[in-house]
Amino acid sequence: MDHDLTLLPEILVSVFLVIGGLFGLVGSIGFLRLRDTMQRLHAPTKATTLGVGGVLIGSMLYFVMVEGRVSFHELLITLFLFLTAPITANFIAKTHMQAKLQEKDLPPSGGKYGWAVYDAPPGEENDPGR
Amino acid sequence: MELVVATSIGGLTAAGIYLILRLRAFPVILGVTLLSYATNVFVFASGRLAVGLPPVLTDDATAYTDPLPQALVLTAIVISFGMTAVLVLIALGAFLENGNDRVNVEDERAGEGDA
Amino acid sequence: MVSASGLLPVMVLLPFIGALVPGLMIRAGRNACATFTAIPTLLALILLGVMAPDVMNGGTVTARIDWLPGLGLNANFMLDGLGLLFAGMILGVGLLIILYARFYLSGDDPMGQFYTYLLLFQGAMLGISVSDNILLLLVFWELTSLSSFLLIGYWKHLPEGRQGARMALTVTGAGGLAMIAGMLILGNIAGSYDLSVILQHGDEIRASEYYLPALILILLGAFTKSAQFPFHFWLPHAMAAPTPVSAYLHSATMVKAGVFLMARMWPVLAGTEAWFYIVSTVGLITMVLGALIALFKDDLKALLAFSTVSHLGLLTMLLGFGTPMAATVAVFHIINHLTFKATLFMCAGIVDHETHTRDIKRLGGLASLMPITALIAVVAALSMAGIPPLNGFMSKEMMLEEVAHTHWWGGTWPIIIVATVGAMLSVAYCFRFIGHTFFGPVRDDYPHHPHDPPAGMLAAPAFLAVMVVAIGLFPSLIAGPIVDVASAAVTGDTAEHVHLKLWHGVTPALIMSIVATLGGAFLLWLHRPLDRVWLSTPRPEAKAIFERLVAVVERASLRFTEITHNGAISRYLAIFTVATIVLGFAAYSGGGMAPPTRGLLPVPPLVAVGFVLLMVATAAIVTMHRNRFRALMLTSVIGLMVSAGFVYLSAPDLALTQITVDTVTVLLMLVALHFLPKDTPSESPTILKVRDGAIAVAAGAAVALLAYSFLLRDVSTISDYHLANSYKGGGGTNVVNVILVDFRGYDTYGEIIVLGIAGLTLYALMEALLNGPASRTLRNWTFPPDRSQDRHPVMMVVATRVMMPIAVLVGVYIFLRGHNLPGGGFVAGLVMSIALLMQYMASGFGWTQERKRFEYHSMIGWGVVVAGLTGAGAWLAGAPFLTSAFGYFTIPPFEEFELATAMLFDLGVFLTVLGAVMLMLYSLSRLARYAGETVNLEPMDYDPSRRFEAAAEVNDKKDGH
Amino acid sequence: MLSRLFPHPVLSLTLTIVWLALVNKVTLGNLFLGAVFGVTIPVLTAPYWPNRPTLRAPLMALEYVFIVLWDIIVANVVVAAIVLFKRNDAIHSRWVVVPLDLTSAEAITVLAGTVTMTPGTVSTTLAADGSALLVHALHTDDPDEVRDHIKSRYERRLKEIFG
Amino acid sequence: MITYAIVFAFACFGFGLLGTLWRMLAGPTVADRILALDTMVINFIALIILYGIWQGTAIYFEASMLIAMVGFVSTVAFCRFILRGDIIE
Amino acid sequence: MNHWIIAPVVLPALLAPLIAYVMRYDITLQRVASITGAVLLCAIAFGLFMLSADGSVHVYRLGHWPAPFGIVLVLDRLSALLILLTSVLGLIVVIHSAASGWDQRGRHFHALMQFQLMGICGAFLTGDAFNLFVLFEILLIASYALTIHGGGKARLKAGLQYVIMNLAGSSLFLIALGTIYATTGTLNIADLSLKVREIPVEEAGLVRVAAMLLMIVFGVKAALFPVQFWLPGTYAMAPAPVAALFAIMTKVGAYAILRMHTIVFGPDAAPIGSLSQDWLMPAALITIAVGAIGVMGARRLMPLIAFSVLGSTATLMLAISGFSPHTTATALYYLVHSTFAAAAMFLIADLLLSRREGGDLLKAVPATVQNGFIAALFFAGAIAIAGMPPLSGFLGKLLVLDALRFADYAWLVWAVVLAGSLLTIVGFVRAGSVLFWKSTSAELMPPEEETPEEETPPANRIGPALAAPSVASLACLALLTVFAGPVMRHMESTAAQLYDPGDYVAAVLEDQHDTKKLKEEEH
Repeated sequence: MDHDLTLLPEILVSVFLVIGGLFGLVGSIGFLRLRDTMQRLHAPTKATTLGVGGVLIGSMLYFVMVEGRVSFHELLITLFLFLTAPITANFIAKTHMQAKLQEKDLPPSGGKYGWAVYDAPPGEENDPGR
Repeated sequence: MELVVATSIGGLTAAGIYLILRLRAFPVILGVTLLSYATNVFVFASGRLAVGLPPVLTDDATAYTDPLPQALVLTAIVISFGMTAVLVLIALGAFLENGNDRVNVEDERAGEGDA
Repeated sequence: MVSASGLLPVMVLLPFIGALVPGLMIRAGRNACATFTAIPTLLALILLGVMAPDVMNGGTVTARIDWLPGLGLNANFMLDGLGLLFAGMILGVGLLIILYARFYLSGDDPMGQFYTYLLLFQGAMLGISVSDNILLLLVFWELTSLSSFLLIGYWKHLPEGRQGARMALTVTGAGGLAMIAGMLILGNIAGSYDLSVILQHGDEIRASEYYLPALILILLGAFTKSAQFPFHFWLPHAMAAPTPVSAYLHSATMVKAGVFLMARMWPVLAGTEAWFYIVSTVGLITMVLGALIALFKDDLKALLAFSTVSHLGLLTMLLGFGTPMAATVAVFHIINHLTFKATLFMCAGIVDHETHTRDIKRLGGLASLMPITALIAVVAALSMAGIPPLNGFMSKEMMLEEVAHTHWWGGTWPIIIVATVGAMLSVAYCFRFIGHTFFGPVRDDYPHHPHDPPAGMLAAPAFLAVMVVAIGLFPSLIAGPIVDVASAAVTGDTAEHVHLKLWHGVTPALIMSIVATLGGAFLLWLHRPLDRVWLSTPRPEAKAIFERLVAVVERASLRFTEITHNGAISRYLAIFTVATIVLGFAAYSGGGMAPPTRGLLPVPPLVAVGFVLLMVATAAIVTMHRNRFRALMLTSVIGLMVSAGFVYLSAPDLALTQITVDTVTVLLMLVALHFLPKDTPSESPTILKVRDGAIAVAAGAAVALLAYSFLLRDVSTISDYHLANSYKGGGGTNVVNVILVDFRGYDTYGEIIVLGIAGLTLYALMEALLNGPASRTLRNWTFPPDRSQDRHPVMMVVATRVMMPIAVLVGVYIFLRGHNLPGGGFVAGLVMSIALLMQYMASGFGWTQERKRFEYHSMIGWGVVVAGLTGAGAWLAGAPFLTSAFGYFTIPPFEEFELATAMLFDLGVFLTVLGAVMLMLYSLSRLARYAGETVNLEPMDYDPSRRFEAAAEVNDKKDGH
Repeated sequence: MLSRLFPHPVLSLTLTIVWLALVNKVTLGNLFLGAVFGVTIPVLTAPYWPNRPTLRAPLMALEYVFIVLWDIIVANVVVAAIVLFKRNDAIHSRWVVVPLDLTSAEAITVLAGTVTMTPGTVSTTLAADGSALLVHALHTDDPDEVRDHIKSRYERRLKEIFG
Repeated sequence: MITYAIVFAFACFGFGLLGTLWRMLAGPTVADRILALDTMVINFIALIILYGIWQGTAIYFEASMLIAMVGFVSTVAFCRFILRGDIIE
Repeated sequence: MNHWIIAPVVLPALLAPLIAYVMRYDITLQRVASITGAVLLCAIAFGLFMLSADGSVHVYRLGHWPAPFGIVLVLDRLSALLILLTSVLGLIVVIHSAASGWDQRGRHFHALMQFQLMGICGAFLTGDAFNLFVLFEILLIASYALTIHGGGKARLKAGLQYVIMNLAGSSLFLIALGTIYATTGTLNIADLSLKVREIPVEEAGLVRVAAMLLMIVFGVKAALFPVQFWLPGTYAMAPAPVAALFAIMTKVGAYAILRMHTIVFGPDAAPIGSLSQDWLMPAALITIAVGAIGVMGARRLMPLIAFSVLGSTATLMLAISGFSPHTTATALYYLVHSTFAAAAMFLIADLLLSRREGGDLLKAVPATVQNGFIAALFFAGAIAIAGMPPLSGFLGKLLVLDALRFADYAWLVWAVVLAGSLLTIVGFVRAGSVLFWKSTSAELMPPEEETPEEETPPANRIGPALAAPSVASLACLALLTVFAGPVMRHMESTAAQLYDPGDYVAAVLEDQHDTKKLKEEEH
C-alpha cells in the first residue's frame, strides 16, 4: 500500500469500508440482543448483506482507484449474495416455523390451502412420501 | 503464529482422537474428520508458515511459499474425502443391518437384552 | 560308488511317489491296491539289497543333493550300518504289514487312503534312517508325526482314534519342535548341519557350553517319539489305530525313531554324565513302569503297547549307559524286539479279528480254536519274556550283563534290583498274554466264532516267528553281521566285535534272568489279587491329565482371545494411540534437536479471533457431539476456520479445496444422518471418558510439540526446483497446480482412482444393502409425521434455475484457470457437483435424475481412462507416463492462449470427481426412495401458475354448463 | 430452433457477462468464450427450467432494481436504528399475510426476495397453492399498511414486468 | 487512512464472528444455529475481501466466491435436514 | 527408459474402469476381462522379474522429471519379486472368485479387484514416500470395498472397524510424512537415504520420530502388536477370496518396512541406529504369541485361519527385524511362503464352508460331497501354514530360526516361534479332526427326514476350475519347497541389494542433470 494515493479515492474507499464494517457490526449486535428467533432473522440477513456489500464496493473502488485494475469480481459476489440471501432467510424462517411454531400461531393464509410448511400442495394431500 | 498453528493441530488431534474413541459410528466419523483436518494442517505446516507469499508465479515476487506441501495436502484432502465418504456409507450400512450404530462388535449374549 | 549314490535318494523317494498310486487307484480293487503298494516297497527293498554289500563290507553309501545350501539343509543321504539295519526293518516289516493289512481291513474301510498313508509313513521313516543332514532328518521326523497322525486316526469314526491321533501328534510334534531347536544348536556348534560332519565334532560339541541345552532339546524329541516316561502316555492311545498300523508303528518304526536318533547321535552326545543320568534313568523308569502297567492291562493291544513302552525304556537305558557294548546290545535288541513285537501285534490283531474282542478277561483257550495263531504268538511272547533259546533271551541276557557292570546312583546294586524287577514284570505280562489268551478253559461266549485266519493273514506273523527262532538258534549267522556293522556305526567303530551266542556260562545275568523268570511266574499266579489292588489304587491317568491340560490351554487361549480381540475397536484405537505416543517419545529420546533457526511470525488479533473460533468449535464438538446435527454444524465451522487459515497462510488452492470438500462431506453426512439416530447416547462411564480424554490430550500435545519443533527450524527443500521449473517446464504459473498435474501427476492419478473406487464402493454397498436385510428395515421406515410439507419450495426452485447455470460457469472457470491461478479439475468437479446438488435440493433427486444428461458410472470410467490415456499418450512421443506437453497458440483475431496436455489430465480429474460425488449421492438417494419417498413429477411443489389455470378451468366448466 | 438454441436468452446474456466478470478481462477471446458458455450452459441445463418466462418490460425491470437497491439501503438504516436503539420489549413484531395476484413462480420469487431484502420484513413461506405470502415484519404497528406497501410498491411492478 | 478503515472493518467483522459463534453454541433454537452459521459465512466472506485489500491481491477472490456458494448450499441443506430429513429427496 | 515398468499399474488402472462401466451388466465379460488382465499382469510381472534379476536397478521417471523432484518408479529385485507374487496371487484369487461365484454376490467385484492389484503393484514400485501413501490409500479403499463385498450384518461391522483402524493409520502416515518432509525437505526415497544420513546424531530426534511413526503405520498394515487387533475380525469376516488376496496386504506393510527401514532408516544410518530393530523384534514376538493363542482358542474356522495368518506374518516380521542381509533373505523366502499359504488356506476354507450346513463353526456337521478332496487340501494347507514339513513353511521356519541365532535373546525368539508352532499345530489338528473326521463319523449321520433333498446345494461338486486356485497355491508352495535352494539364492541377492543402497540411490539420482537438460531442450 505504498502507492501514491490521492485523497479522494482513499476517503471513498475508507467510507465504504467503514460503512460495511458498521453494518456488519450492527447485524451482529442485533443478532445477539434481539429476543426471539424470527426477530434475529431480520438483523443479520439485512445488515450483514449490506455490510458485505459495503466492503465489496470498497474493495472494487480500491482496486480500480488505488491499484488501477478494474475488478468485476466483487459484482459477482454481490450477485451471489443477493440471489441467495432471501432463499436462506426463507429456509431458516421455515425451519423455525417447523421446529417451534404451529399453524395456529400464524395468521390464516386466507385461501383454500394453508401455509406450505404445514399443508401439502393441491393434488398431493394423500402422498405417503410426504 | 507458529504456536497458534501447532496448538490448533494439537487441539484438532486431541478432539479427533477423543471422538474416535467413542462407541458410536457417528462420533467416530466426526473424529476422523477432525483428525484429517489436523493432519492436513500438519502436512501443510511442514513447508513452514508464510504470510502473503502466494505460490503463484508473478514477475514481481521475490519469495514464495513452499508449494510442495500444499500439493501434498491437496492430494491428502481428496483422498480423505473419498475415505470419509466410504466410512460414512459403511457406517450407515452397518447401522441399517445391525439396527444400531455401535462400532464395537457386541458380545452376542450381552447384546440380546439391549435390542 | 556312483551308482549306489544315485540309488539312495531314489530309494527314499520311491514310497512317496508310490503313495500317490493307491489313493488314486482304489477303484481298481483291493488286491491291485495292495500290490501297487507293495511294489514301491519291494523296489526300495531291492535297491537297499543292491547297496547292502557295500555297507556290510564296512563302507558307507552317500548321496548329496543340494537343496537349500543357504541354510545348510541339503538332501544328503548316508547309508551306513545303522541306516541299513533300520531301512531293512522298515521296508521288510512294511512289506509284511502290507500283506497283513490286505486281509485285515474290511471292505468298508477306504483302503486306498490307508495304503497312501502307510507309504507316506514308510517313506518318512526311511528318510530318517538314511538322512545325512540333521535338518533333513527333522523334515522326515516331522513327516512321521504327520503321517502317523493320519494312520492312527484312520478309523475316523472312532472317537478314541481321533483323540489318540491328536495326542500322538501333539506330543511327538512338541518333541519334534524341541528337537528343531536342539538340532539347530548342534549344527551351530559343529558349523554344519551335515550329520557326517557333526559326528566328527563329538568332542567339540560335548565341550560346548550349549551342549546341555542341545542335549535336553534333542532328547525331548527322542523321548516323546519313543514314548519315554513321562511322555509314554500317548502310545497306548495310538492303539485305536487298525492293528497293522500298531504293528508297524510300534514295533519297527515310529517309536524306534527316537531310539534310532539316540543311537545316531550316540557318538556325539553320549559319554557325559548328563547323558548317562538322564537317558539311562529315564529308560529305566520307563522300562519298569511300562512293564508294570502292561501287567494290569486287559486289552491285548494295550498290554502290548505298554510292553513296547517298557522295551523302549530298555533300549533307551542301554544307550544311556554310554558304553560301546551296551550300544551293541541295544542294536541287537532292536532287531529282536522288532521280530517278536510285530508278530505279537499281528497275532493280537488276528485274535481281535476272529473273536471281535481284545479283552483278556473275555478270552481264553484259543489254542485249540486257532492253533497256528497260538503257536506263533506263544513263540513270540516267550521270546519277549526272555526264555531260551529264543532271540529275546539273548538280548535280555546281554542287557542284564551290562546292567550288572553299571555304576548308577552310587553303586551297581540299585540298578540291578530295579532292572531285575523290570524283567520280572516283563516275564509276568508275557506269561499272562499267553496264558490268559490261548490257554485255560475254552470259552464259548465269543462274539464271533474264532478260527485260524486265511494263510495270507498268517504269513507275515509266521515268517517273523520263524525269524525269532532262527535268530535265537543261529544268532551270529543271521544277526551277527548286521549287528556288527550297525553297532560299529553307532559307536563310531569303537565297539569290539561281539560274538553272539546263547550260552555264556553262569553269569550274574543268568542269575538275574532266572530270578526274573521265576518271579514273573509267581507274579502271574498272584495276578488276581494284585489286579484288585491295582484297580483300587488311585493313580494318575496320563491321558486325562493331558486332555485336561489341552482343554485348559484351549480355554485359556479362548479367554485370552476373547478378552483381547473382543471386537472393541475403541480399545484397539486407544492402544494404538498410546503405543504411538510412547514409541514416538522413545524414538525421540535417542536423538536431539538443533537450536531453533526461525523466528516466530506475529499473531494479528484477527488470527487470534480465528484461533478462538477454531478452538471453541473444536471443544464444543467434543462436549456437544451427542447432538449429531449440532456437531455437524460445528464441523462446518471448523472447516471454515481451517480454510481461513489456509487463506491467511498463502494457500488459496488449499482454501478452495478445503471449503468445497468440507461442504460436500457435510452434505453426505447429512444425507446419511437422515437414516442414523439423531443423538448419540452417553454410554461410556466417566472413568472411560477421563481415560480417553487423557489419551487424546496426550496425543494432541505430542502432535503439537512435533509440529512446533519443526516449525522453528529451517530446512532446505526440493521445492525450489518446482518453483524454478513450473513455468519453464510445466507451462503454468500456479506452482501447486503444476505440481499436481505435472510434477506429481502420478499422485493425482492415484487420488482420482481413490475417488473412483469410492464411488464404485458406495454403489456396490447400496446394492448389497437393498438386496440384504437392510431392505426390510428400509421398507418399514417411518418418517416423522411432523415433517414440513413443502418438499420443493417455489422460491428455491426458481433461485436454483439461475444459480445453477452460474455455478456451472464458475466450475468451468475454475477448471480452465487452474493451471495458472488457484483452481483446477478437482475443485471444478466439486463446484460442478455442488451446482448439481443445488438442483437436487431444489427439485428432488428423482426428478433431476430423470433429466440428467450423463451417466455417473461412465463419468468415473471416462475420467480415469482419460487421465490414464493422457498419461499413456506420452509413450507415443517416447516419453515416460504422464510427461506433459504444452504450447501457446494464436487464432486470429483472438489473443494468445495455452493448450497443455495437463489440462486433458485435469479433465480426467474433473470427470472422476464429478462422477464419484454424484454416484455417491445417487446411491444414498436410492435408500430414501426405497424407504418410501416418492419421486415428484413436477419441479416444484405447486406451480402457482397452475392455480390460475385451474381457476380458469373451473370457470370454463361453469360457463359450459 | 432458435428457442432450442437459446432456451433462456436472458440467462445466456447473464452468463456471458458473468464470464467476463470472472476472468476480469474484457477481450475478444473472452467475449467469444463467454458467449459460447452462455449458449451451451443454458442448453445443457434447459431440462431443469422447462418453462420459459419472458420479461415483458425490461426497462421497468431496471427501474425495479434501482427501487429495490434504494429500499435496501433504507432498510438497513431503519433496521440498524431499531436494533441499536429500541428496547427489546418496544419492538413489535407482526405476521403479515400478503395475498398474491402474481402467478408466475419467477415473479413470486422475486417478490419474496425483495420483501426479504427490504426494510424490516422477511418473507417466510407461501401458501401451499401459492396464493398468499406470509411475511414477518420486525417492527410495525399496522400490518395492513405493510401489506399494502408491498402490493403497491413491488407486486404491481412485477406484474407488469412478468405479465 | 484506508489502513485504519480496514482495521476497523476487521474488528467489526471479527466481533461478528465471535458473536455468531456464541449464538451458534447458545442457540436456543435450531434455526438460530443455522442462522448463526450462515451469518458466520457472510462475515467470513467480508473478512476475506478485506484481507484481499490488505494484501493488495485478488487471488483470494475465488475463495470468497466459492465460500458464498457453498455457504448457501450448506445452509439450505441444514435447513432441509430439519424440515424434511432428506436433503435431496 | 523401459515403459513396461509402469505397466503393472497402468494395465489394471485402465482395465478396471472399463470393467466397471462398459461391462457393467455382463458378468461373463467381466470375468473374461479380469482373468485376461490378471494373466497379462503375470506375464508382465514375470518379464520385469527377469529384467531385474541381473541386479540392475531400473528407474522410471514419471513425467520425465528428474528425481527427486518428480515421482519415480524403481524396479529392483525386491519390487519385481513382490509384483510377481502379487500378480500370481491375483490370478489365483480372480479365478477362484469367478469359479465360486463370489463375484456375483455384489457389484463391481472385478473392477475393484483390478484396482486393488493396481494399488498393490504401485506400492511395490514407487520410489517416493508420499506416493507410497497414495498407493496405500488406493489399495486400502479397494480393500474396504472388497471386505464388505456381498454385505451382511457382521461383515459390515467388521468392515467398519477395518476402515476406522486404517483411517487412523492413514492419519498417522500423513503425520509421519509431514515430519519427514519437515526435517529433510524431500520425499524421494533415494534422496531421503542421503539426507537422513547427513543429519547429525544429536539433531536426529525428529527424524527418529518419523522413522518410528512410519514403522507403526506399516505395522498396522502388517498387523503387528500392539496394532494387530483389527486383523482377525476383518479377515475372518471378509469374503474368502478377498481374504486370500489380503494375504499380500499384510506383506505390503512388511515390504514398506523392508524398503524404508533399510534404504532410508537402515541400521547403517547413524541417526537411526538400531531403533527399528529394537522395537520390531519384541513386537513381532508378541504378535506370534497372540496369533498362536488365537489359533488355539478359535471356535470358528475363519478366525482360526486369520490368527494363523497373524502368526505367520509376525514370523515374517521377526525375520525382518534381524535387519541384516541374511535375515532379510530368509524373511523374503518366508514372505512368499506366508502369502501363498495364507491364500491357500482361505480358499480351501471357502471350498469347505460353502459346502457345509453348519456355517463357520468348528462343530461337527454331516459330511459333504468330496470331503476327502477338501480334507486333503486342508491338510496340506494346514501343514504349510503351521510350518510342518514337507512344505515350505518348515523350511521357512528353519531359515528364520537359523538366521536369528545370533540375535539378542535368540533363545527367547526360538522359544516363542517353536511354542507358537506347537499351539498352531494343535489348533489346526483340532479343527481338522473336528471338521473332517468327526463330521464324517457314523453317529453324526443325520436322520433322513431332516434333510430334504432340495436343501443340498446343487453346486456341491468341486469342478476343476474351482479346485484349480487352491491347488495352484499349494503347488506354488511345493515349488517353493523343491526349489528352495535357487529361490533362496535369489533372495540372498535381493537382500544384498537392499543393504547396499548405493546402487539404488545412484540409479535414482545419477542422471539428474541429464534429465533436466533434456527437459529444457524439449521446451
